Amino acid sequence: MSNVAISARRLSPGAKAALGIFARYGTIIGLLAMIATFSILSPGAFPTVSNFTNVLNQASLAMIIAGGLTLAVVVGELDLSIGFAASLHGILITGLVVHDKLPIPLAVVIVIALGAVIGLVNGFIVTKVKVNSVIATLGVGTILTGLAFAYSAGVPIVAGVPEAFLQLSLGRWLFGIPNNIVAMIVVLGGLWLLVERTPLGQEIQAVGGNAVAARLAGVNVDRIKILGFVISGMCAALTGILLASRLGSGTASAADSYLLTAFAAVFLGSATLRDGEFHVLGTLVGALIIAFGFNGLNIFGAPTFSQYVLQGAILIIAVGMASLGRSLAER
Amino acid sequence: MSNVAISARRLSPGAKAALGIFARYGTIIGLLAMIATFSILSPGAFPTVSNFTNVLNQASLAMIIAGGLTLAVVVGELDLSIGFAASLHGILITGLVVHDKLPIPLAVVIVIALGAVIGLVNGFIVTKVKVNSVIATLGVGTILTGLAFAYSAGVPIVAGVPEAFLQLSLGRWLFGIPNNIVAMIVVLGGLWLLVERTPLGQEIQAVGGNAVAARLAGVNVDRIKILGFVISGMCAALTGILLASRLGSGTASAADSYLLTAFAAVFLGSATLRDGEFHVLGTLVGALIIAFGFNGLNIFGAPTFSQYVLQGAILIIAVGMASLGRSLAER
Amino acid sequence: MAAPFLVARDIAKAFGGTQALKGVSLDIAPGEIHGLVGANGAGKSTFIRILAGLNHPDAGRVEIDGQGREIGTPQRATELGMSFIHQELAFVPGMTVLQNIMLGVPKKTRFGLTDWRAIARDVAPIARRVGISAPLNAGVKGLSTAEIWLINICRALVRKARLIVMDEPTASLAASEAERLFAIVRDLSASGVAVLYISHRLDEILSLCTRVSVFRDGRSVAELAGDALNRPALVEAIVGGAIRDVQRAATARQRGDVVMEAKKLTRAPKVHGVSLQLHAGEVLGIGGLVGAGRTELARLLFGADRPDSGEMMLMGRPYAPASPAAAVQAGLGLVPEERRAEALFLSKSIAFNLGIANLDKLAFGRYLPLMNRRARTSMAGEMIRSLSIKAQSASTPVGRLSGGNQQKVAIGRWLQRIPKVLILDEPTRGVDIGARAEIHRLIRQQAEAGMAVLVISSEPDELPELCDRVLVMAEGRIVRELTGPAVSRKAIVEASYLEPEAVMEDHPA
Amino acid sequence: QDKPLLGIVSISATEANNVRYIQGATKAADEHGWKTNVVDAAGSADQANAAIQNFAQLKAHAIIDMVFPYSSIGAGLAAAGDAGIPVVTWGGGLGSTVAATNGSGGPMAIPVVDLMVEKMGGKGSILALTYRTGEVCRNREVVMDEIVAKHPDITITKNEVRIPGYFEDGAQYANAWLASHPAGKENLAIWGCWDDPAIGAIGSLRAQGRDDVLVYGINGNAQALENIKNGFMTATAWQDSFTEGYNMVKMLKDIKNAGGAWQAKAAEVPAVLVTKETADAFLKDHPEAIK
Ligand SMILES: Nc1ncnc2c1ncn2[C@@H]1O[C@H](COP(=O)(O)OP(=O)(O)OP(=O)(O)O)[C@@H](O)[C@H]1O
Ligand SMILES: Nc1ncnc2c1ncn2[C@@H]1O[C@H](COP(=O)(O)OP(=O)(O)OP(=O)(O)O)[C@@H](O)[C@H]1O
Ligand SMILES: [Mg+2]
Ligand SMILES: [Mg+2]
Repeated sequence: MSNVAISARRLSPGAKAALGIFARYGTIIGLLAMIATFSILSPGAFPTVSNFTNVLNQASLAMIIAGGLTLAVVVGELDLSIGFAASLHGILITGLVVHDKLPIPLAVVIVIALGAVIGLVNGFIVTKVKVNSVIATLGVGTILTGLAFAYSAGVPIVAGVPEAFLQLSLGRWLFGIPNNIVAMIVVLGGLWLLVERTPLGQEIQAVGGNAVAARLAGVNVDRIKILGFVISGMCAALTGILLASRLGSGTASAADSYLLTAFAAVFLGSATLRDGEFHVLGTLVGALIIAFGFNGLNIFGAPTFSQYVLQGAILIIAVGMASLGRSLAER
Repeated sequence: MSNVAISARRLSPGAKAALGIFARYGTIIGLLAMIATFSILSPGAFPTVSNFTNVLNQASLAMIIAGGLTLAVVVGELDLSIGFAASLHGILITGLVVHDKLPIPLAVVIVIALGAVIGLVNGFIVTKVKVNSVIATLGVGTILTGLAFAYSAGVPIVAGVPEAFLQLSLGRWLFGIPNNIVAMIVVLGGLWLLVERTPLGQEIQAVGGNAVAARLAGVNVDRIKILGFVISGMCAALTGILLASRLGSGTASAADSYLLTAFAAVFLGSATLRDGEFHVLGTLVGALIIAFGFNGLNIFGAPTFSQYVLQGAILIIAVGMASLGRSLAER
Repeated sequence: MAAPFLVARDIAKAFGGTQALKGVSLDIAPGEIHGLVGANGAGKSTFIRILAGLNHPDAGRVEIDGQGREIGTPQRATELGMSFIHQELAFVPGMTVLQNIMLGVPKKTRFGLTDWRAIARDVAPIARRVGISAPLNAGVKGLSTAEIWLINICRALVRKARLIVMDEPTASLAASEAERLFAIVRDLSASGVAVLYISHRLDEILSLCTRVSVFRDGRSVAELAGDALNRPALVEAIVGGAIRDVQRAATARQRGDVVMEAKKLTRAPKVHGVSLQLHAGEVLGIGGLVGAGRTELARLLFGADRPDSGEMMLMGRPYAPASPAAAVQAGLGLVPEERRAEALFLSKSIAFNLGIANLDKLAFGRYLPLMNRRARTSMAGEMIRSLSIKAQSASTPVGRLSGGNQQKVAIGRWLQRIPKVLILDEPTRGVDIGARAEIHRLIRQQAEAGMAVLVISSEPDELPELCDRVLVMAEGRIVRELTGPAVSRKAIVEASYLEPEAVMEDHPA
Repeated sequence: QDKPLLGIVSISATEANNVRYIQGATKAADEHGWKTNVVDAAGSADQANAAIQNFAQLKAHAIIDMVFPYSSIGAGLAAAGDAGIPVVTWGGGLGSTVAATNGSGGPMAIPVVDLMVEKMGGKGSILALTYRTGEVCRNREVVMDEIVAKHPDITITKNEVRIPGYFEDGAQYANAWLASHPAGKENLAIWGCWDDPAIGAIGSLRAQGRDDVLVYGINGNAQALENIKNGFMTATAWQDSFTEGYNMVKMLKDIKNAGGAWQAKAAEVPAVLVTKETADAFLKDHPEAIK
């Protein structure tokens, strides 16, 4: 490795600039390279408008929950409760719509408010009781799993789901864009504006960048951290709702696996554009890499075991390119 | 909350000292209080030598893998590959013993060496390719799942598992102490000695405490980080071996769920004795809290949903006591 | 005098077993420049942190404009008109200069979005006034400590604070930057802003302040003003007695063989063709302005960065350390510039911090790789005594020490190891006058025992006090060598402003 | 255009029973001259929907949904329906636009539970390891409840296992339950809604040296059969997943040929009760069951 280092030091300015581009855009280049590869491998099925819409549609829910998680990690905390929370929200919305016959908009508002409350609880335990966020959110997540179980006795709520509720997720918007994609764009766009373009976003970034400095400068660090958890909780709720609509049922632990996907997207994204910083745009890129990777491998029809191997490799290579480019360029 | 703060500020020195004890021993007090509570609730079944032995025996595997993870987090990294790795190791050892008819000790050595190699790969990707450890180990873990699948084609290796292999985990040592417990004590004791009582352990702690300062103090930071991953990988291998022996088979994804348990133990432990620092003894306490919590709730016969709720609450309360005590005492 | 803006009475504060403040009182009038001095660990920073709402006093009261106030949080302190520049500089590395200036300050918006253009328009004149030269939209990552200080001062001005508290502002500033800071402080004072000014540099205190409070061991022991305010009185009040003055080694000592040599060392953009020789038994100083590239040079010598070109020799053999670990193996030691970020393990004990570079001495033996904890404790105890580190015990976490005492731990690590070459980057930053004399004495003692010592300092008086020979750097090049009697404050400052191009040829150092 | 594509979406392509079904399906597909493509949804219903949509994109010939209940693949069924691709389920039930199903878990539990109750003589305690999120497991639990309800002297303790984590959960629940059910007091049995949690429990029994507890599983995976041979498990119901997969793909041809005229139906393959007594004979008939 030190050979690489020494030789890199002798690189021409042009080579350094090229490496710099890799450092900034490594993950995006990786995404594009992957899309190009799959387009060559499966020219008929992969690079079509309908497949890309399909992939985006599929990935929207993961992107929304990952967008929320991004806010939690931007303020320097982890939120492990999101998957469990989304599962609970899915059961709850189905229950509210099917059993309690609430109008759908009201049910949606109630569930998203509950998501905010869960975020508030997480934030309170982390900032005021000062429990490490890993334990706090894992604990809250476990409790939520229990509550989901208590609400549904573990049995999925299936019968009598109204068509209008299914249309939340299956419906399409103007120009035939699926609702999920619209929701994703609205949420991620809103989060991006919030973080990058508002005064509050400055405080959010400051808390994540250096909580001590932010505190000394008079930023109410605890409040900002709580806000991060609340947004994370609300996004989990929205994902839970859309998932229940997509599945057509409220099922315990249906959304649990989003936790890992969201983490992968967020951490993949942190290697995009900025070195190791979490940001909404990066998360979007990260989620796209995961979604297109899954889709492309599926469509190509790689054997199951190699799908795993390649998915793992895609993660490492996408980040590795950016990181290596960065460390070589900066030496 | 600020009311608590203001009143705590005027606390007598005696009260402050009491809070200080909570800060240090909060999680241990929590563990003891929990054991006492369950002993009162289920006097016949819970507080018996055989139940405690069983709980320890059962928890040993999780403790070993969590002990390894502790080393990874002590050097400041996360290792998300351990669960997947242990699953692969379980399949592999069964395959080596059953299909390849290798002598058991040799098979054990080979698998543990493979664990070390996996740790080396993780460490290399993190320190040299400079990929964030979350992505690196998640990627490697995904690849390992693929390899496990490729090795076994998803079919558990069952037939012809020799009794001697089962005895690895089922056997008992002097005084009838189960082998698993002996292995756990040896591993955690060894790790504790390494981290707390050797010069190398000082370097390990230094890297986790402040990697920049460690580097400038002459510590080879990359080598120490790689060491952390290697130990984590070796412990995962040992857990995989013992699990295969306990189940009498090598089964894909059998050990995946250890990941979350190990994380919970490690982070619970970080609130023990030292503020927010990871250490082996803390991990032990964390794992005990989880194991006895599960067992006690079960014996008491709480309904499933309330078991989840209480498990989550135990996590938060155990850490919360320590953290609140600390922040009040130090104000 | 006008009614005081701030009055603090009998403030007390304990941390665990340490009584950091036992009862201090102080008042500040609008427009006053009030000095605050005291030895390391006297409680100055703790007092400031209480005013800032970061710590909560156990006893005592604070009045602002004559009204009793409870300062619960930093936000509250800001609302009350106070602004702080803490000893340990705080900024957000990923943000721009402007974003850092506006940290925690209410911002103008358009349609709910931050209106950076309008903000920049408002801030630009203030930034110019305090002398920020970097563009407002540049990242703060590469900026010098001095510029980050200016950012903090700028923030206080943008906030229109009525009291600005500065905890050792000049510790990391060069003379010229310090002069500009003094001008700003006087300017502020003239416009009615009160300044509470903490420093270990008594000259500054004497020239700036009209009134000075002295803390000793957590108590206010004196308030000096007017004629009573002079150097001997200050020293007396700080240490509670007279102090041995630092004595410059009268005769140039025998210097030994060349231990370390650098030839045309270059690492763009900070270091260009630096050549130097370092002898056993000498204390070689490197002077110059902040940003001259001295830290970068030290990092090259220590293997923390790799040169683009050039060679190094150690003990007559080629030396190309691949890492600091290799440098330490080869016999070097480095006390870095930023102690908290680069030298210390804040949550670990003093013994741990001292022992980390001396692990080979702490093992029971090659075949028993366990650590001799008793040896570690006793070694730490010795160092605590010989550097008079103010701490409860060797197991106290370093993060709980006062700034100056932390610095002593960072140095002590290497004094214990006794390397062949010791590089000290700003060794006495934030260290009180007593301890500073002690550190100087130890450095000289080591040199006399044969160690080769390289000292980087931006404090004008330090190098003449300490060094046998001084190299002055400017813009990454060595522009002058001063030896023996030629080493003086004036000569160093003069050389610091030389144009490197003009002198390169005739001063091949 | 190359060979027709059979898309298989599995809840866990590494789980033994799934694997056998996939093998059976693949064999039949080969015989049809189809190629197969397996996607592992790793337990995530959302991934399953995505995979079904992907297969719809690919204009697959037919799609098999393994174990995800039809109620949780709404979006996938909609996409396949739009593309005119038949979807069949294994253990996912018949409903919505599903064309056929087999592997419905409920009935398989009957012989096992009957045997368990009989061996207990109608009284004693049962530890039931359940997994209600899964349709199959839930049906089996209902079956057990119905049978056991006729025996008021039997008390049941139910515990939910997790996926992943069922081995560990089975073992831990067994540990706790055994602590309050000492040997020699009453008839004891542990029942898993499928084999794996029961196998986890066997680990606990063996570690504690308890041989007074009878253990029952369902599915008859290789590991369970091995345990039955060795006397650690009392009975399981062998689900012939290979044949289920094989038959289903054979039937898919009929479904394709029938087009819109196809009537949705269940095509169950009966399970075989395996006990220590019948194990050897069974394995002679079905040597593939343990490979
Ligand atoms: N968080 C803390 N916990 C324990 N002790 C502390 C803490 N903070 C400060 N102290 C102790 O309080 C005393 C006063 O420290 P303080 O930082 O106020 O000194 P100072 O006057 O600013 O010194 P310096 O000139 O070195 O900066 C010291 O003995 C220090 O060890
Ligand atoms: N590798 C580095 N990474 C980050 N910051 C650095 C690095 N090297 C130097 N700096 C910072 O850049 C600024 C200029 O450093 P430089 O080495 O050019 O000047 P210097 O002469 O050492 O100045 P000083 O008087 O502050 O020691 C300093 O504030 C220093 O802390
Ligand atoms: Mg101070
Ligand atoms: Mg410097």
